Amino acid sequence: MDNILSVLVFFPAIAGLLGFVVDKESARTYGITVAAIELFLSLWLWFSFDSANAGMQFVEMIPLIPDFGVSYYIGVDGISLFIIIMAALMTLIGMMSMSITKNIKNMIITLLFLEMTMIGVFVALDAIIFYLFWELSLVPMLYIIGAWGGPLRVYASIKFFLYTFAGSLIMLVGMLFMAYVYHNLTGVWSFAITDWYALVLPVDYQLWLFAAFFFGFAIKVPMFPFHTWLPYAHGQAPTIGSVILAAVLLKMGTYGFVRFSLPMFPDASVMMITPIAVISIIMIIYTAMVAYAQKDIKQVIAYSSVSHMGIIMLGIFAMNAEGISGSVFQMLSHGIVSGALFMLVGVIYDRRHTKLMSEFGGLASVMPKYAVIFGIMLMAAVGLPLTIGFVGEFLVLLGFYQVSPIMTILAGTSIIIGAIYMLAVYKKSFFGPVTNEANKTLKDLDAKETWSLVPLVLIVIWLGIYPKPVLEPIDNSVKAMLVFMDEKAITKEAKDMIKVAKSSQGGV
Amino acid sequence: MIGLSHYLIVSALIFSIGLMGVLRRRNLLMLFFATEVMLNAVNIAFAAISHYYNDLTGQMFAFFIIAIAASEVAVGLGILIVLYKKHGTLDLDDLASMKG
Amino acid sequence: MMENLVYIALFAPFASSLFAALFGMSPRQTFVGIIASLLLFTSFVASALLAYYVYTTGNSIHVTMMEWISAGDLTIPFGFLVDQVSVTMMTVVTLVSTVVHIYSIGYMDHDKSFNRFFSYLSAFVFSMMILVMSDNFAGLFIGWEGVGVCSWLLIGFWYHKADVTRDENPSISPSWAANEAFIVNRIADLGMLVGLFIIYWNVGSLQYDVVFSALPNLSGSVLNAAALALFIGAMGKSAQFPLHTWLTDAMEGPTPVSALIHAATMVTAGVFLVIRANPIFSMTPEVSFFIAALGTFVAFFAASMALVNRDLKRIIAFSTLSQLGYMFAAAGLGAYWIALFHLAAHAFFKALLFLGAGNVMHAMHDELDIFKMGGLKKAMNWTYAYMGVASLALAGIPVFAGFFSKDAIIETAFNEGTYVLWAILVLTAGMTAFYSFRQVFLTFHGKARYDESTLHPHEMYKFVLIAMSPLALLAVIAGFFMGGFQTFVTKLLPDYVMSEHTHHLIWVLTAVVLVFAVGGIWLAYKKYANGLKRDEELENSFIYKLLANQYYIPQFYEEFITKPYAMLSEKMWTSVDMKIVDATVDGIAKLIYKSGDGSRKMQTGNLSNYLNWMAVGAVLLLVVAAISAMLG
Amino acid sequence: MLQPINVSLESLNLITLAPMLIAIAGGLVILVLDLISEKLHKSLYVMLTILILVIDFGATLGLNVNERGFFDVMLIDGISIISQLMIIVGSIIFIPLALTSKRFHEYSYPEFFALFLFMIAGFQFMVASDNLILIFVGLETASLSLYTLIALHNRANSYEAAVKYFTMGALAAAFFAMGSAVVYALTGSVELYKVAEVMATRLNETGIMIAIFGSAVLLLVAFSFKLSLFPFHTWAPDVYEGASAPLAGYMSVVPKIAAFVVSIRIFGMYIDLGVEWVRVTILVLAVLTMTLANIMALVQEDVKRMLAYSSISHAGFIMAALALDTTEGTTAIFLYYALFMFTNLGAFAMLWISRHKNRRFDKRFDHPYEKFAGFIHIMPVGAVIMGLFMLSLAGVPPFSVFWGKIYVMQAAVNSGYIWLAIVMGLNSAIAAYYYLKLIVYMFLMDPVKDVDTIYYNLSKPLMAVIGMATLATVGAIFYIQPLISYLYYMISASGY
Repeated sequence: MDNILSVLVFFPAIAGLLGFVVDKESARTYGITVAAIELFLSLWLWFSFDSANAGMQFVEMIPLIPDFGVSYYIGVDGISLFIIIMAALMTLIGMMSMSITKNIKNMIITLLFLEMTMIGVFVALDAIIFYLFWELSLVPMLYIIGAWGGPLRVYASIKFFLYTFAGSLIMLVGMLFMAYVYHNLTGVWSFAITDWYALVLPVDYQLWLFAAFFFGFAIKVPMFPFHTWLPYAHGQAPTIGSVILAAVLLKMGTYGFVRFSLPMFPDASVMMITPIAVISIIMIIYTAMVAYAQKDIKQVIAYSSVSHMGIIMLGIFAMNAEGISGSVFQMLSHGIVSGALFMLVGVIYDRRHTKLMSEFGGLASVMPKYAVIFGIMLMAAVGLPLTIGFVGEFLVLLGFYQVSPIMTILAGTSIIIGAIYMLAVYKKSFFGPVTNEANKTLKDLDAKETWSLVPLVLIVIWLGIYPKPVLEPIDNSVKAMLVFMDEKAITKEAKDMIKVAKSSQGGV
Repeated sequence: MIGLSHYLIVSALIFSIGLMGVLRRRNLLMLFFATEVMLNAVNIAFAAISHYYNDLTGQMFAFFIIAIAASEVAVGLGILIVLYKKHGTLDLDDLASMKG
Repeated sequence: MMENLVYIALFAPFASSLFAALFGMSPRQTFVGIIASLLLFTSFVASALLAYYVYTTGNSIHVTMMEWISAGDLTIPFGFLVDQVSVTMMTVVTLVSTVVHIYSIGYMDHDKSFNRFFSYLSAFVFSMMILVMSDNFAGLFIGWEGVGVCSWLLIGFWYHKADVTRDENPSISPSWAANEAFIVNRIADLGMLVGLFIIYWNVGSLQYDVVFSALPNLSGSVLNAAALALFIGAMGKSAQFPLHTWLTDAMEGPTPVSALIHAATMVTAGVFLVIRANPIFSMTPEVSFFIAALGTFVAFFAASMALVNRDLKRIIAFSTLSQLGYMFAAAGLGAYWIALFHLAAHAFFKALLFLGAGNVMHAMHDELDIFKMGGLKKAMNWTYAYMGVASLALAGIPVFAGFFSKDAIIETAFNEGTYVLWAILVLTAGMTAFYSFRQVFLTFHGKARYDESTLHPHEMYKFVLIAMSPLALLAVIAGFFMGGFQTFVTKLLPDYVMSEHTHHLIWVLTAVVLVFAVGGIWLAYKKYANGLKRDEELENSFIYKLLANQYYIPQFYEEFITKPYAMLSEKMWTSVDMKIVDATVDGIAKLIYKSGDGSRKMQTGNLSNYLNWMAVGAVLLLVVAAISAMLG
Repeated sequence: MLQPINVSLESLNLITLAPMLIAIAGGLVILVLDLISEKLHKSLYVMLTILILVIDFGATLGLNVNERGFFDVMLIDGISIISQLMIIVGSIIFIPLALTSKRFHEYSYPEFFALFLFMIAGFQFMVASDNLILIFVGLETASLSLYTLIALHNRANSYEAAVKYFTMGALAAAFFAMGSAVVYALTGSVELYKVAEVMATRLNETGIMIAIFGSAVLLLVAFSFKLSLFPFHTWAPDVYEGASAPLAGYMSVVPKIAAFVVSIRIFGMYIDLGVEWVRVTILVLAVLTMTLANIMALVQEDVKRMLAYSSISHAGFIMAALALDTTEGTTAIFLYYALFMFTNLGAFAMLWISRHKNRRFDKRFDHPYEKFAGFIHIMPVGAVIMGLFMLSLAGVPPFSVFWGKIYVMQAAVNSGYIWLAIVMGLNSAIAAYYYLKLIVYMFLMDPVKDVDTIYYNLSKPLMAVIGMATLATVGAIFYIQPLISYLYYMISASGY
């Protein structure tokens, strides 16, 4: 089954269309079934994926607009493989744990379309197709936030949409310019990323293009100072929205840096290391402090994801296999962990209809199971060894140390301040006596919630103890990319900066 | 002796006069006449130029302009009449129900 | 065969933890405790056998379970190394923990979270085993963080207690103390991580053997940096100044925890790290001397605070701190094996001391103020004996374990010619003797200072007392194995022998220390042996208050770190993030919207305005055209 | 004595006139039918018109590229053919919108359809000639009919709209005439290809530039009015609001196509002659237009008015492409309109459905945003379709207008106008807001009142039209390739 990727992309969409027919009562079951099949397909993809091969696999190529160089061109490599699987997983788990009852059918259909766009972004190898799914993913999210969100939902959703939309339009100009340059040099129109890889650009072009793409990605990540849409989006979105947003949508930005910026503009990327590292460190420290000041658990986690995305950004620009593989892995870990944390917040929100820490306290006595799972996720979030959170964070910091010890130490403070706000949350809401009457009678996790959370716990621990099956394919592709970047780089600084791992195989 | 340039200047003057009319007039009917004035200014120019080049295109154009001017008046007046029926005035300052 | 022993020793505690966790949310079941203890005992037996094997054959066991992380050129396996050093630690750890497990069955019998407690406790032992057994720095770091989390869980074990003010309870609440401990340790862990990074990027591996064999080709600066970074890590776990405040607050945890984690094992991890990485430290004399100096300082500093403290457990905590100082002093001066020996000996008698304290609390219904005790001797003479023995050992009275180990450290200080350190250490020895016996006398001698009508102290369960006996025994006799121990561990660690000159003076030195020790005890006896005589003007003296308030260091941290951090965060959010960053974004949006409102005014709906616009536009264009035509 | 003039029919090559003649004849036929018998139902006229247009379409399709005819005033080159085809297609989509379930009286007059056909003929003349006289005649024929059509929508606002449009149109006509006079004075000819030749020879005479610029400006003013470029756009919002929704949609597309073709011919000529100044001026106007129209659309309360402004801004977008004067640029113009036509007409048709005969939503507006609040609950399919149109207009891929957008931007980038591409990008970002606003109302809010008016006019033909528009909008990605290659071929064939 070589066209499994197309199946992966369009199966949810078709299911979504058919979903209109399904009766309201059974819509939820329908959605879960579809998502489960999708997950199974993605796992099958993993199963039939050749980990040793660093290049693109399951490639499909159908010309759409030859005159304009646009083609339906998709494929997957170690870097994108697991993000796809995670997208499928989080959609399924999100649906399972979903507590929404208000027009559930629309929600299911929306989610299925969203799933299509998410997977589409990560398999796309043609810039226009990438952009297509990238933009489309905004629409369902807009609807989810806007239709099921909190009091400020309209403001939040529009802000989310316009902010990202504006950024990506600049990116679009970059893409068009890239195509133009490609046309000038080769006389052919092409938006295929792999074609673009082959292009060796003069440094000033690289810088401009890097900047153009930067806007699109940075706003999505979101990097400081473009991050302010995120707290609103998370604050207003329903649980499921936050889960998908944090777990998958944010990763599009960082993925974009790995997929586009690095291999296409190696020299520019190297020049940009310091500015980006500085921004990332601001993200890490500043947002962590802001998170500590929050009164609302969900906001804490929202800001904490900005902080964690800072770590990921840092790793990407470490320019060595340790760092980049680390941050790709960290994307997965953050996806799972923050997703789980948002679900956990959702659990308590369903019970008490508030997210303010001051309302809680002593939950550990009332809801032990809940406290345990929250505790585990929290420890994963602060990067405790033998949880998924440690591997990525450790590799990223390790990798970036080679670039700049000082900056690494600054970024490393995340393990301290991260612990500060996370433990503060835990202490305020789970420890101490149960003061609030309303909390005395809370029920612990019910079956639905348990079954949707336990798998995540297992993954968190499994990948913490034995990350190899995931890390290896990632690492192979990353090493290959570095080799390729190193060959492609033209400036001396870049050649020095880009560290090819001794254990690398050939280029892309 | 009077050369092309004089004619052109005259036509330019009449044209500007017509333009001023269009700008200043408040009554729609007057406004239409102003546009007619402008068109006729153009006619003068065309006639003069075609004589200068002794080539008939200009005059042809002039004739067409006259025809079009006529039909414009026809249509215009028609519209004005229904408008007057509805509004009972032709003052264009009362004609601002749609704005913004 | 031996490999299986390694795995048994390592995973028995893990199994125990999981087993207990199964019943984590169900009410207390004694058998959970029993099975946990049995599994721990298994682990101990395995470690002992390994120790015997290593002792007899002299070669070490190295097993690699599986690959953990491998990215780029970095490869980290789960590898375990059983050599003289680690096996010593394993034996000590498992022995003490077995005792503590059994003890806890008795001590925690009224606690509803009995099962949960055992699961945490065993989990801690597991992490500790990883820490000591790992064959690479990353593995060590796993254990390092693992024990951190377990101590977080165990300090905060009674999480349901509410926060109170510092004056009511210096460590605001269990959960507060737990978080403090975790965060402070995190600070140090960053240092440790940096150490790892330095090593990796200069050596290309984190395996002990690879790293140590590669050391000679490294520059001095790199070595210093690595050593310093690692030591910062050690400072956190071993609560060295200025990261020491968490240890005394950690006393909020159940007493067995204090005995196991905050006396015998975890806090010594820092010392262990220095010993484990001795090749690095022995190549960096400056850092080593800094370690020794800091150790000495902490020894004195902690002892000074212990002098006046009234809290039974805190006094012991301070003494732990002080003894850790001794160990670092030894390690810093290059006497690694002595440090390790003192570590072991200290583990025994300090655990014993804590467990004894636990008995007292049990008897006094969690009363901790020694000023409100007294005369417990008749009620609980076993405990009295135990604590007496432990205190004698701690004070370094001959034949008891502490005498040999501590004396050796003090001699080392003399031998190295660092007479200042020597002087301080000797003085500290005296103070140690004083405060430990002050505590003993105030607790057991004199007449009762508590309300005898309501409170009837009773001895701890028999089986608990029996369980404590091995520690007592070792506290007495451990010292006699010093010679054997030396020959055993120096197969791996650099040997350290006193110079001729010191050797001649050995009796003098010992005598001096003894004088101080006995002096301390005698002073304590005079002041407290028969009842407590409060001395107001002493207690109000500045120095007394200073000591009683731990030099106001916690308050200092509170005022100058915690509060400012919270305030700054608040500002960052309300002022910067909301008022600047976000406001800018919305501002741009508003600006565009406003400009729309402005420009829609041109759409007056009045035809003549429209015509004017058109004419103006046309004229304007004509003018521009004319001008630009002029300019050509 | 005079020479007998003999002109052979072959040389006349009357076939080039066929399309217009068909339209005109069709119009007459309809009038005659009306004379023969009163009380004919509008559906008859509609179908008749469609048939005539179909024949017209066929005739146009039959023309072969690059022919001249009828004393060489007719010019049948690539762009005249594709523009005629687009005009006819647009009209074919538009006319069935007359078949609403409720009776709107303008459609019961046969004159409406006759005028409509005459107008089309006028547009066809405009695009099928490079003779300023014929262009002028065509322009006026079309405009005059258009004014009448607007006025026919029997309402105070529509009269006001007609008058405004008419008056300004008359002024624009005067400018056009003056412009052509200047051109004629300069070159002694009104046939663009001759004009180009002569001008090329006189370019470096001293002081000639001022005249050239002058002629350019006068013509530019005239067409800026037609294309509603700032500051000559002021009529557009009011006229769109006053006209019936479908006619507004129609006006936002078909007349503009015609005007663009003429502009391509005229201003393309100037730019080819190397009069950079014209290019710059047009670019400035274009940027001003797209930006100002955008920010004004932001603050509208009425969807129809918002769409009016948005069409203005789109026109600005395309004008920029014209200024590039490259084959891609010209292709972009037609591609953009081909795609924009369906979406925009669809959007206006959705408004048309919700237009109530006598009950207005409030005293000022017919289609304020509030009217569409909670549309999703009233008519889910309708809401989704409208949402698709909005997304398409906002330039969200893969819907039709997006492809037009990137093609325009690509054209800009290719000719080195990166800044222009970025301006376009930012403008689309701003534009997204007001399209989104409608989506938000439709999907995220609850119905307010008059929920029944929202599908008041719905009828099978309208459904059909909207269905077609939807298909064209959603399925764009599949027919872009043939469309582009056809347009590109035609345009490069006619040397633009």
